[in-house]
Amino acid sequence: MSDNDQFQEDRLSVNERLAAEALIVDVDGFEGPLDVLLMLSRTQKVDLRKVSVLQLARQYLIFVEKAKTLRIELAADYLVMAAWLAFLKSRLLLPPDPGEEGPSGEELAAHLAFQLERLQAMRDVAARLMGRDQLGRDFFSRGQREDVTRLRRVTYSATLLDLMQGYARIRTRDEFRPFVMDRDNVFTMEQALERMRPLIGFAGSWTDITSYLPDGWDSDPVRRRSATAATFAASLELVKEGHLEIRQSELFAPIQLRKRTVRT
Amino acid sequence: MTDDRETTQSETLFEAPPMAEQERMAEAVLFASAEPVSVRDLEARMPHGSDAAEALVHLRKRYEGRGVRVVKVGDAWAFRTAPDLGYLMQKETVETRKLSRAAIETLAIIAYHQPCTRAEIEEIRGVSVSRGTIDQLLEMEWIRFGRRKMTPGRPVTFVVTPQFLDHFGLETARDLPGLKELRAAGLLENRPPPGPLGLAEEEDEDDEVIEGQSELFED
Amino acid sequence: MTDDRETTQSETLFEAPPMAEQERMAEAVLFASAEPVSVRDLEARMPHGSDAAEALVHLRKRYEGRGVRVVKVGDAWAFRTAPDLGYLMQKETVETRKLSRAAIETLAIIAYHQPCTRAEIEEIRGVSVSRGTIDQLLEMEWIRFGRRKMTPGRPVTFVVTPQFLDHFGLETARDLPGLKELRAAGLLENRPPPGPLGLAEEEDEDDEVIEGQSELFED
Repeated sequence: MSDNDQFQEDRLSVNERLAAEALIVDVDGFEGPLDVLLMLSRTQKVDLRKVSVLQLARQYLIFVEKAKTLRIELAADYLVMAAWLAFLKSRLLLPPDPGEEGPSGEELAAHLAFQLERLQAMRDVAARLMGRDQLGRDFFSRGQREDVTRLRRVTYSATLLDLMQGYARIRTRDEFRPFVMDRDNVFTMEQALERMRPLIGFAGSWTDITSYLPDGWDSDPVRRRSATAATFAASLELVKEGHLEIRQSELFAPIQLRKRTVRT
Repeated sequence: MTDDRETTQSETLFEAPPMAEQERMAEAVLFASAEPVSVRDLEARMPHGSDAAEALVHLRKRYEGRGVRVVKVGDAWAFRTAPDLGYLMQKETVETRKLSRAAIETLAIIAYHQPCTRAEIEEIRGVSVSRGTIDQLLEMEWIRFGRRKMTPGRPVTFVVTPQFLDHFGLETARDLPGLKELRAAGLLENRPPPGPLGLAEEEDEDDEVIEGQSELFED
Repeated sequence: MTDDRETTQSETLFEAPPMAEQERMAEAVLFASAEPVSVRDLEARMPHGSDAAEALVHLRKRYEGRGVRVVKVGDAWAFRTAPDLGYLMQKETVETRKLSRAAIETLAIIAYHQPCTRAEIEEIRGVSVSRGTIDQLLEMEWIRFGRRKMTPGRPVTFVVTPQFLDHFGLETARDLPGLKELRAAGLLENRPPPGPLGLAEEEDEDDEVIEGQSELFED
């Protein structure tokens, strides 16, 4: 084994040996066997397309052996690659066996050369890419954003069916109800207005609003409530029209009404 | 200080860039910086011998009438969108919501009974109509004010609008199906009659009642 | 689509603003936003009947040689400062996270081979790709998931994003430096390792062989 090593090392140039040693020192710095092979291939100082894969295989095997002797932990990948390259080396060295299946040593070598070339190409373009002018370093976007103000608009939708069902809901409810009876207990604002208009002319001084309730509407609570509300609403309407003044001294105190006197 | 001045003096020997170039520089710096840039800061960034103030004058002139302008903010300068184009910076997001039951019923009543006063709507629905509901329908332009009724108080009436008809694919409000047709179409549920005073209406939320009261004051 | 066009047609009856005005609008919108604005978005903001694409052509011309330029990023447009003035902007420079060599190579491989599976990246680099590397690139929004490959296992693919293009000042991925040369040299082909004896090939799924075969016919 050591003989063999010796033999091979002698055939390497000083540069190659230095390179191989340098590699061993920081094997951790490599990104796997392909990376190592790419580095080794550079020592051949030829176009990657013309790289001698046989020579490369030898270089790599030396590298692995060295690492072993220096007791450097090598990942399994490195050893798998070493085994494969040893196999490739034998294929390249021996005359092809016509009875053997599988690709020839040359095909395998060509593919390895292709992989190395491709990896190198990717590294080159990666460097070119990073060398480009970059946003935020060489050219800049607008520093001060004028943010778009978002206006939220809500649209409501309803279908004809919603509409008809809504209407039907109300009307059917009414159909089953003694509607006329209801009116008996409802005093509308219109009625209240009608009642109050002729009365307010006489309200020279503050009068309690309850005194305007129609007769017969103050005993039943339901009727009283309706009449009070309608009368109150009517009063407000009259205030708005300028015929009436209204006041309430404090919360829940009686509401009082008075005819508005036109001052000049 | 005097030393500084001398240095500057000697450095201006490396001639300042032409004004057109200085203008470009001012343009780029103003564009990229997050805050308005003072003349002093600008000059500090530009090559020695540059006249930032003059560059800004040129720049300002160049952007006159453009979509963006060079404006003075305090004692600093910045690019700002031309005010007449401010509306382009607004983005509307439209959200579609289902109309509330109260609004649908109110709308239905107006459509079937127009012209129709608020009191009439309330009478038919059995509950007070909140101002919000009417406002919403007005705003949607599905209803509008009709003529005032010739009754006490001369209450306003509501009618449906062409937009309403358009939305519901109707030619006129008279095209709305009648009750009989609704029933024939199976759209009427045959519900048992509610209590004598229509207590079912209580389900309309309290807030409507409250609103109803406040409405009295608004009217 | 045709419907869209028709709508636009009919709406152009409300005359579009003159081109000079459209240019101002495009200028304002582009100026205001830090991110590139797509022609579609721009048009959506401009009045009906506007031709954002044409306005942009005019705008780009107007800013030629200025301190800021109109650049195209994918199908979107943005204002960017002229690269030769970068040195004035030191203050604005954002500390960018330093990318590892693995990340840079992975990014380049994705950019030049996209859509590209993880297995392909690993085959090219000869080592496994750490999750962190992909995550970092995804997080920076320089890559995103592309369509799954129609090969056994339907592996996910990665493609570069508009942000990537924007960052490196590329209009499209076709403008990547050296792309043509690489393609001419056959270095972007997914060449299968010969026979079953390849090295790292055991882990490579059958799909690559299938692809490889189809490629043979293309060659």
